[in-house]
Amino acid sequence: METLEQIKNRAELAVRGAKIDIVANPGPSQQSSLLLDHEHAVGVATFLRDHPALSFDFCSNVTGVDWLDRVLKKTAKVKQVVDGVEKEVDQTTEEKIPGCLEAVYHLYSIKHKHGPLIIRMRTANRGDGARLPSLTPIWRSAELQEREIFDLYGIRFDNHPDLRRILMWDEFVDFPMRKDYRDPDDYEWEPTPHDDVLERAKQHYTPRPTLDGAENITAP
Amino acid sequence: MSEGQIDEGLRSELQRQGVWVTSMQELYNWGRKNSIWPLQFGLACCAIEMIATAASRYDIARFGGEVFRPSPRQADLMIVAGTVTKKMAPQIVRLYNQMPDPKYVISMGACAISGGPFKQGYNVLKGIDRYIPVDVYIPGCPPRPEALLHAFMELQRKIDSQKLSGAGKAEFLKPEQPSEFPVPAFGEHDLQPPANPDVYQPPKLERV
Amino acid sequence: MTPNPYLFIVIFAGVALAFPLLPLGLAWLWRRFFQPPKPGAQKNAIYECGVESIGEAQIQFRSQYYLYAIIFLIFDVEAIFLVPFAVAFTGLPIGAFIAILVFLLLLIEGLVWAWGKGCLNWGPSRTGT
Amino acid sequence: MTNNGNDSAVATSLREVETGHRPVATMSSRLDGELLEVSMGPQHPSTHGVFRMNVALEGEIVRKLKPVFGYLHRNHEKIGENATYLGSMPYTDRLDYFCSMTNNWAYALSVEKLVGIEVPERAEYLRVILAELTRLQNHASLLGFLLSDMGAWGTPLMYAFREREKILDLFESLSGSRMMCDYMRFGGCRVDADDAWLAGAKKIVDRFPKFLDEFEALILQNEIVIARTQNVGKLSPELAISAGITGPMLRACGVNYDIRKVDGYGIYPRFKFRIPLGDHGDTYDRLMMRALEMHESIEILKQALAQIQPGPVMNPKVKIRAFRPPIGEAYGRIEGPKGELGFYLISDGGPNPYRYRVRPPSFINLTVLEDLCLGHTVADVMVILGSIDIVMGEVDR
Repeated sequence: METLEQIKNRAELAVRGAKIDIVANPGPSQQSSLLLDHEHAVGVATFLRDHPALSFDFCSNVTGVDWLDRVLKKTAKVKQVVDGVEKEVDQTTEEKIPGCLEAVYHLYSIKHKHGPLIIRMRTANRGDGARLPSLTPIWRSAELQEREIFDLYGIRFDNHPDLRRILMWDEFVDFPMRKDYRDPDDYEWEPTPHDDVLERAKQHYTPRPTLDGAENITAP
Repeated sequence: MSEGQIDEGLRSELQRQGVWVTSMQELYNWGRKNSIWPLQFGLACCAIEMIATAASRYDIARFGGEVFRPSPRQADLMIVAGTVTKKMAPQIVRLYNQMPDPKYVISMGACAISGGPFKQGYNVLKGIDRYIPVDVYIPGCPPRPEALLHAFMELQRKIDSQKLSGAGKAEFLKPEQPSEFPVPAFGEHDLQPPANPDVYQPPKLERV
Repeated sequence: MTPNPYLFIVIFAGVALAFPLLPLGLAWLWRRFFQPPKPGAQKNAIYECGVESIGEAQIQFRSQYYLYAIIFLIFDVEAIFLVPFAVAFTGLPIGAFIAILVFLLLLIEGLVWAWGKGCLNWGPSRTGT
Repeated sequence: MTNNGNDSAVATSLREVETGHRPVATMSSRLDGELLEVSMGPQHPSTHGVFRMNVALEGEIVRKLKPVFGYLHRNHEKIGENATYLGSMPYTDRLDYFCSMTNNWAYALSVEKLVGIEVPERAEYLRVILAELTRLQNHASLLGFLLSDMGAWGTPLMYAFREREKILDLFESLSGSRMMCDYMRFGGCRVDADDAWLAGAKKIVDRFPKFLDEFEALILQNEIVIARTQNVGKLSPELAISAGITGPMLRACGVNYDIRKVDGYGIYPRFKFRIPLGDHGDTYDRLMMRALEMHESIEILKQALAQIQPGPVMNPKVKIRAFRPPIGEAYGRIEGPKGELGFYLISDGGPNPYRYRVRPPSFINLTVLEDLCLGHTVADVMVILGSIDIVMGEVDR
């Protein structure tokens, strides 16, 4: 299989105006991926599938990832005049990185039997802008998996043949796999409640009656 | 000697002369206990252990329970084998309602008892006894086939002890026992209601 | 005194009547004394794999099945006509044999025509999409 | 009984989904009659668990089929993201609860790819032996279930489960539990197999062909099976590849794609075994794939049991307690009995994965269920579903 750069250049040549950049994978598995933009994603995907040398005809895995809004603290050495004396002061700059939802596709080629090519698409934001072009018209295997991403992450796929909830029931409203999802207060009697279960359980336990001073007897 | 109970001494005395004595209740319970028809109803991994119990090595037929009926109309035991999810709970309660009356529930496996390993799941019901009364609980994940057979014997003991008349008569014979349990509806965030109050009473605990 | 030849029919009818009525009577007695009936909306609802049944059952189904039923009915009635013939078959002259043959051949000819028209195929209907 | 439309039960009825607002009756007002809507629902004797299909029938012919999932959605991935890496290992047993060993291996393989861990020689051999034993008992059980879907209620299942019990005894004596083995660790296996166990495995493997021939004579030449499965649910190779079908179902269409040969993970390149390929892609070919793959698995087992050498079973350098993979992501996959089982892990350096994704073969193989079933009768739908071999723990995760 050619290297990622070659594939990137081929794709940008074939699809006019496609802005593809490489997302490096620092881990030892060396599986870096291509980040596609929304407008040309379908064009690039069709190219990847139809080009005889690449022919990625098998879309094995389609999944969603939820990146929360992150606050990046950077400390930089800045020269500052402090009461008349020139001194090195490290100044922390807070840089807010807006979160996004991401769809990751793992492509394989059954014809040439070569390895995973990973393409990703990121949504504008995590709110109502969570829209992505659907790749189901290109690879039929993405149909159920994109429905699952819509169900659990809330990414709406444009021109997906039948975008409905697949795992949760239809009347369910929120998207459970997001990092900021709070599941309902399923009060139940837990013998050893801990951290957030303890807070929620406290609302349901009756408060401990005030004892007659027995509470400050400590073990010998 | 409560009403309807045969004096054991008299019974053994008569038996020595070759006269067998039984009562309507003993005959009724003996017949039901040895031919329980389970509902064919597997949810998850415990269902495979239930099938293994019905297969040749552990053979549930020795206890009269090998006739697995697909339709609830002909079943009188529901083995809830596997994780009860919130999407499946209304269906289980509806099936339980549609079973004819002397019916029993075995809650097989940690998931059916209290959510088991999948307790933190948002779509997992923390135990089926929130909506329907359960007769026998089997811990284990999955419980071994022998555990299921033990539960079967436990259930047979329970059936044997049920009275036909008088004060302590069996639940299903009492007119005021509800004929069906409310089926929970799918709400926006959770099942509505999250539990059936008159079936599920968690012990009251003071804890700060 | 040889019993009246029709006595066995009376006994037969009596047993035939008692056989179903006895358990029904027992069930009725059981219902009255031990177990009060408790019908319920959910309990009597149509069972459809645990889900509330959507859609209606009495719909206009395919005509193939109606034709199938009619053909079965014809040959069922034909069998009834053959029974008296089969019982008294040995004592009958050749004429009766010819008559029953004509009767049989007529019906078989009808069957061949129906089979040719495809009324008997149960599988996917040729006219269907 | 009036049509109470879409009640609180699950999926919208087929009419709204499929025909927009046009009632179906007027759509085919000719002699054909209306479509009867049946839900072959969560509690059904032969849907292998809680799987529901909304079927629109014209008489007995299937006109529309919408699968409904989610009745066993146990939030495996959400729990995986809240648990440590090793904490998710016992959960992988409950994914496809027929083949816990191959699930463990897939998860261990992808974490080893994420972190870059070496696996000692003997552990690789044990992994191959256990994976092939799992494939044997999974295919035997599948043939048993498929036959009982066809109407031979229970009898073939008894044969298959008798053999499965022997293999489960091996798993139990090695890992301590019949079905939920939780046996493999990142960088090897939890406990070593002693010689008595290997001798027991060899005995089982030597006696398995006798059962296989008896089982095949029982079912494969049986004309009812042939009549019920040949050219029922035909799948074309192009649709199979495009729909991401993997495993025996893909090879039944004649596509030569077996991840043991393609990726050559573990030590599979050392063994000589063939890949059976079908040519019609119908249910009979899928049935034959399982039978032939059982023969191949026995070949692999014989070679592996002959070549296994004593040695360490666990890579000593791997930390158990504070196991924190470096930042990065990895996708590892194996050839499970049902198809390509993959795990996609994103690590942010913490003790638990940032994203934990399972690529379920039986869930994706169900993409083409409607295409296979259209035009067949209701009874064939069950046979087709049985031949796809789904396990709900893996479908709904």
